[in-house]
Amino acid sequence: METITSIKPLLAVLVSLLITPILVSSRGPNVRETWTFVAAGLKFLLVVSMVPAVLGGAEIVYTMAEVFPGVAIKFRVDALGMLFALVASSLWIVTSAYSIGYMRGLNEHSQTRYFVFFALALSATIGVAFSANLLTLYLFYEMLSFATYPLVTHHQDSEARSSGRKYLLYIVGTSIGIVLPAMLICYNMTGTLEFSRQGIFAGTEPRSTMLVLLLMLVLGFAKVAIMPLHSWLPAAMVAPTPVSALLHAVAVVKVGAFSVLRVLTGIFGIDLLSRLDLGTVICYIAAFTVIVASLMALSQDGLKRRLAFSTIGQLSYIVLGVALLSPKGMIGGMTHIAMHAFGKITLFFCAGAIFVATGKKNISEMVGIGKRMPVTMIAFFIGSLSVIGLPPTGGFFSKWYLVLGTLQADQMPMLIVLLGSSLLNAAYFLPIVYRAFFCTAEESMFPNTVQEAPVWCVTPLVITAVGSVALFFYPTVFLQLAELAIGK
Amino acid sequence: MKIIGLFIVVLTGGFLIYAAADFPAWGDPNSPASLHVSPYYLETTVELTHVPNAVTSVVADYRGYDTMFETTVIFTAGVVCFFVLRALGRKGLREESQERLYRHVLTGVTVRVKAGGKIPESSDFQRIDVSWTPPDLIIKTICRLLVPFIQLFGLYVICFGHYSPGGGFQGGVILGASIIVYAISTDLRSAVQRFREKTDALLAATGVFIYAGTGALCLLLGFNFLDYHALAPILFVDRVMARSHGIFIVEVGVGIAVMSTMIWIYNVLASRGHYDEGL
Amino acid sequence: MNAHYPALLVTVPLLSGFVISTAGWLNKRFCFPIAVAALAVSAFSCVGVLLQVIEQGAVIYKLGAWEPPFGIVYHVDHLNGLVLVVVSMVALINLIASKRTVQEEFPEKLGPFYTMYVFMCTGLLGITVTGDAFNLYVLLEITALSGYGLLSMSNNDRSTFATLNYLYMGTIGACFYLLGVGYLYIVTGSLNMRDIAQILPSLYGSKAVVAAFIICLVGVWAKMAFFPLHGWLPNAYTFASSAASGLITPLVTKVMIYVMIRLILTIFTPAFAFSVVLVSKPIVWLAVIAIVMGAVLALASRNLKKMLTYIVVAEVGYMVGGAWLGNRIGMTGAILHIVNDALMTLCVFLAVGNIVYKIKDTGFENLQGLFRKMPFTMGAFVIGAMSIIGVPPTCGFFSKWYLISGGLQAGQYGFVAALLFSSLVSVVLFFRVFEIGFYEPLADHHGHGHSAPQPEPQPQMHPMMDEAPVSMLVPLMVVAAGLVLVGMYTGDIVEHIVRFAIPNALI
Amino acid sequence: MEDIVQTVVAKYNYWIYITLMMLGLYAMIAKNNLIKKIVGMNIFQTAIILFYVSIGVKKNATIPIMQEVHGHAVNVAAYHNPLPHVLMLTAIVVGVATLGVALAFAIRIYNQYKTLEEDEILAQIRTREEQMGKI
Repeated sequence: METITSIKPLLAVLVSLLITPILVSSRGPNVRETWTFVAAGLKFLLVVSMVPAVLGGAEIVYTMAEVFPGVAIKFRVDALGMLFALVASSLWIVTSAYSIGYMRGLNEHSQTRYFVFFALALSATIGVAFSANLLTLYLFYEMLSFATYPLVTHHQDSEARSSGRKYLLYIVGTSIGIVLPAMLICYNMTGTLEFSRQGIFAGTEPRSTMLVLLLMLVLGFAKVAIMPLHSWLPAAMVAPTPVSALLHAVAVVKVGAFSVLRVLTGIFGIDLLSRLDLGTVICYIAAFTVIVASLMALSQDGLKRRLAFSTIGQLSYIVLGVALLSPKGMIGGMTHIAMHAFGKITLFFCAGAIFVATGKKNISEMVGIGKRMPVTMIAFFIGSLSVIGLPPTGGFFSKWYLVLGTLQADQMPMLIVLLGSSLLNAAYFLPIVYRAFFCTAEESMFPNTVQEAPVWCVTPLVITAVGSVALFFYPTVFLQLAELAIGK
Repeated sequence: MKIIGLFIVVLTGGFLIYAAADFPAWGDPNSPASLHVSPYYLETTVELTHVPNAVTSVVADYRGYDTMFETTVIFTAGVVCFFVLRALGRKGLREESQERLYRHVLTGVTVRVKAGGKIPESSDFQRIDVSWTPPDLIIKTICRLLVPFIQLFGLYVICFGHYSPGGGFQGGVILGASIIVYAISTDLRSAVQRFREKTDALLAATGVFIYAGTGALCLLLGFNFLDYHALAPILFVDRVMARSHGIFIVEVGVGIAVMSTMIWIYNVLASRGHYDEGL
Repeated sequence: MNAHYPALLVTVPLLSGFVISTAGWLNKRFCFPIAVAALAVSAFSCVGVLLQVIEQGAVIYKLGAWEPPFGIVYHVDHLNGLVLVVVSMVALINLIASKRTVQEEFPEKLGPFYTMYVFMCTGLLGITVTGDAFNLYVLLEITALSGYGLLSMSNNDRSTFATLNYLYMGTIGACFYLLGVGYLYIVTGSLNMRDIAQILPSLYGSKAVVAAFIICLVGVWAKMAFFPLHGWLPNAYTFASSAASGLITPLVTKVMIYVMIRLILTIFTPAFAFSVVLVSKPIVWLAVIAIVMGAVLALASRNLKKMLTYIVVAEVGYMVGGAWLGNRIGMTGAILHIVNDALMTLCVFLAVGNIVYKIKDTGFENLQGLFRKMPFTMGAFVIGAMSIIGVPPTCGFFSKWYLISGGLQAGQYGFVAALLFSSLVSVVLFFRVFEIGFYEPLADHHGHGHSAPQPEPQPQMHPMMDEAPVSMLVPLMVVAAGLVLVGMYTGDIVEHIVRFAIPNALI
Repeated sequence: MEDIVQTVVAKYNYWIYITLMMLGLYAMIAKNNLIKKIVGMNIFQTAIILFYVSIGVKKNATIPIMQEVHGHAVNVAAYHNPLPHVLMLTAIVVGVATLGVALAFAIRIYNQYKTLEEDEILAQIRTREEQMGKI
């Protein structure tokens, strides 16, 4: 495999970090947001510019400093990282636009702080995507935890305060309390933390040790919200919707999922996991989460909370797919990062748009809204289809591969779980759409004065909805990246 | 607290007694302490430094660097006492706002001046302490008589440290004591009038500076810090004598520093930082 | 002059002390510039000597040109070379940062203040650089006395009483150290550290040597506020002025840790410390208690500065524990943590200094809305806090990594657990502060999020920024950046410096 | 038995220093009055000085001031060891310095609280804190 040394990954990480002083000192909102766009665009371009090389089978490497013998702060762009970085950086642009609409539409306070920490969070996300080893990943993972705290608690009221506490308790508590020691144990056992295809535990280690380590690393990255460490995610929905959209449908939770993928594929390695038969354990934990989260989503009335529980379930698809340890399943899991991202962000954007336009948060209050906000609700419908996994949306692909994966791995129970949860997905999304459009005039809860949200809000959600559909027809890039990532 | 104290004390004491078992007996000339490094000092002090008093040569030369810091320690103590206690800035305010006692020298009448009051500008009035007692003639006279002799002795002790027990510290303390005796026998104000605070503080700094500056001078002359050999060309003596002279210079510095710091600390403590009423 | 760096780095601040003292009587305006110049020269010399050490190994400087066992020598190796640089840099930065506060708190006594300040630095640098056990004691006392002076005066009237308690404890500590040196002298006849080390192996069986070791250790512990001798520290440091606590908190405990490591590594050698005297296990357990106690007491305090002082107590536990793990990694962690902890403590205390400068009090109830009021100060404070918590890439993470690794290797799982526990507690501690600073006292200007959007524009909350002056901010920013930089260069520091600081005998 | 007695007698300097030192230490820990603590501190320091000075003694020797004419070999056993004296000069000075500073603190504390009893001071601090409402 070809290795290219280039500073591009570092630049891609830093570009949003470096604009923060400009954001802080910028005089007006327009200047500030222009810079946000500049950074977002630059970041996206930097990421895209590395795509051809990665698709060509090369890896782009940049070492910053060797901090421990054998462990460096190091970036490496491979297919899996590229897949994630593409999703995150492209969606940042859209979200920036949406943020402007949302924040201005609601006259939010402290918008500068909001944009600054948003940029920081994006730096951290790309950093996670491009990490070459567990330490670098941990570094950016922590940075993301802290950078998102002010975003989650943006409203600065008592609800935000208690959610913020819960958020930190789960995220930071697990990362310091569980991941750090696990990482240290790994390092002391092997002398390295570098991700590699065959894993770092080359010799046969006793199964029980490996199992403990595996559980520590999978559960420790609590951003993936596998049960029982999931309850921070619904709590974090107090954040402004663009934050929920990007961070809790894309960046934060996907960083968790991505970290788990890295741990499974890069630290333990598929071979070791299948030899010691550890994948199944993870499969069952994930499957449990999928089902329970979907059931819980059914009972939520808050739209954002329902979406949050849906996210918990969907994230476990990703973990489940990889833990199946079959090639098809892994492709499914990896592409699901992208597919779910586009679908879920659309849904969140819609939720936010509804809130901006009407101030409504609960599903029970949204009867008939489709007639007043048709664009938004059609986008919502598309997003729902994508998350359920129906054509013509990108979500169909990932789910298709996941199903194939269960067959390939000969895991019938998992197949049942997947199909069952898809039904549940449909059960908690489609009624919303149905009641939004199909109701009598008396039932409609909205007066005629209600209009679509501002254009800054609506455009992004249209874009992502179109993106979801487009991914059905042109999924090639992501599929190729996923195939590369599993070494086909 | 008492029981805890007793417990700690018994424990520590027991430990120390246990450890003393391996110590050499008292006065044993063959103990390691007397055999390893110290003979070198005794053997070479005359030869290398021209100072028969080994204590002086070790203090000011072999381990002169320690002594420089030792002098700094005492100077630091002076600075700290001054910093902690000395009341500055509101001095004038204090003079006016407090009740003061004056004594009319001719009549022996004590005048109480209330806060804000003024006294006629006249040398007839003498400011006295609140707890003033008429000075005892005998004590006053004897002390006045003694002070010059004490000072002379102090100078002797400083200068003769090369050949007899003595040196800068001892001499400095004696010199300081002379002023303190004067302050006790009369009052603080008179002593301060003779030996101003500013002079005192500057002298203290100068004294230590002489020591450290000598060291630095050696360094500037291209030798190691405090290597008095460097002074040979300046003092027009041979290298061994240069050491002897070097020791003398620093001893003088030590003497000045110790003397002034002693007085400084006494004044600050005795007057509780106000420099008006002493003991 | 290159050959004289070891002497210059101590004597320049010393000499400047007298000049400053004189200037204090003649013209107060010169005190500060002289102090800055002296400490700058000192810092320059420290860096110079460290570079020399890295290039050509240990540098020996004979004071008065006397040969080692007879005279006093300065012996700079990788260990103290590193500590020297840290001490001088921290002292210089804090000096510059605290100019304003000193001027406001002690306008009449600038001379004495800066005199004590430079003497303090002289003492700390001297302790670090010296190769003579008794010389160390003298400098210990200079440090202590000037430290008492600096700590005793502040706007808080409890400072003097707290400092007097410190004085009692400090004197006991110093006397114990002196006694230990006396024991060593009585059995070896020497005061030079390396000379003692050469004589000692034949005496390892002697009770006196063991006693000397223990007594010295206890003395040093009293000085560094190691559990259970930590009682004096929190009050003494909390009630001190910002300038004093900014100098003393980062440095004194760290330099004393250095002395302890010097005792272990050089005077008594690891073979003695870890194999002959079997005290390492209990000491690590003491360290565990120190860490847990420090963390818990920090949780209980309702004052930012006091909380930080308890964290210092816990950090002392980190380093003592790391040094006593008895393996190379743990020792590496302890040495690295000296550097890192000095920097991060400086960072948070400078930030606290700025806060005190602006709002006069560090009680939690006064910190509301601080992020809006002093965003830069709090930003730097956050970085410092991250480092104390141990979040990469700040330097605190890396030393903690080594410490935990060492604990794992030594099988001291209690220590590992204590470190993790204290990290978690630090998260709680600091986020409690952040929360208070983040949420504003006025809770009504953002109520919109729950009601329908209002078309009428709400008055935009313009930041009521009220930052500390630039002269205080810039040093703070430099330190905060330094935390990250040192973190990134941990590998190099270990590779080129710390690795050589630990004798090969220690595996 | 005789051995023990002999050892005890031969090392009497150590026993004296330990006793004194522990006296001082006890005063520092257990006494309530700040000045008494300072006195204890001084005893404590002096005990160590005594210890050092006793190390330097050699039986049948005199103070280390050279009597011989220049050039002759020095009979080392005839002079006391100068080094402990030198060291203790430092320790004495340190003792004085510490004493001065401690007294300065004591005066300042007395000015503040009008008492030198530790428990009374602590009680005053406590009441003041309670008045200010931060416990």
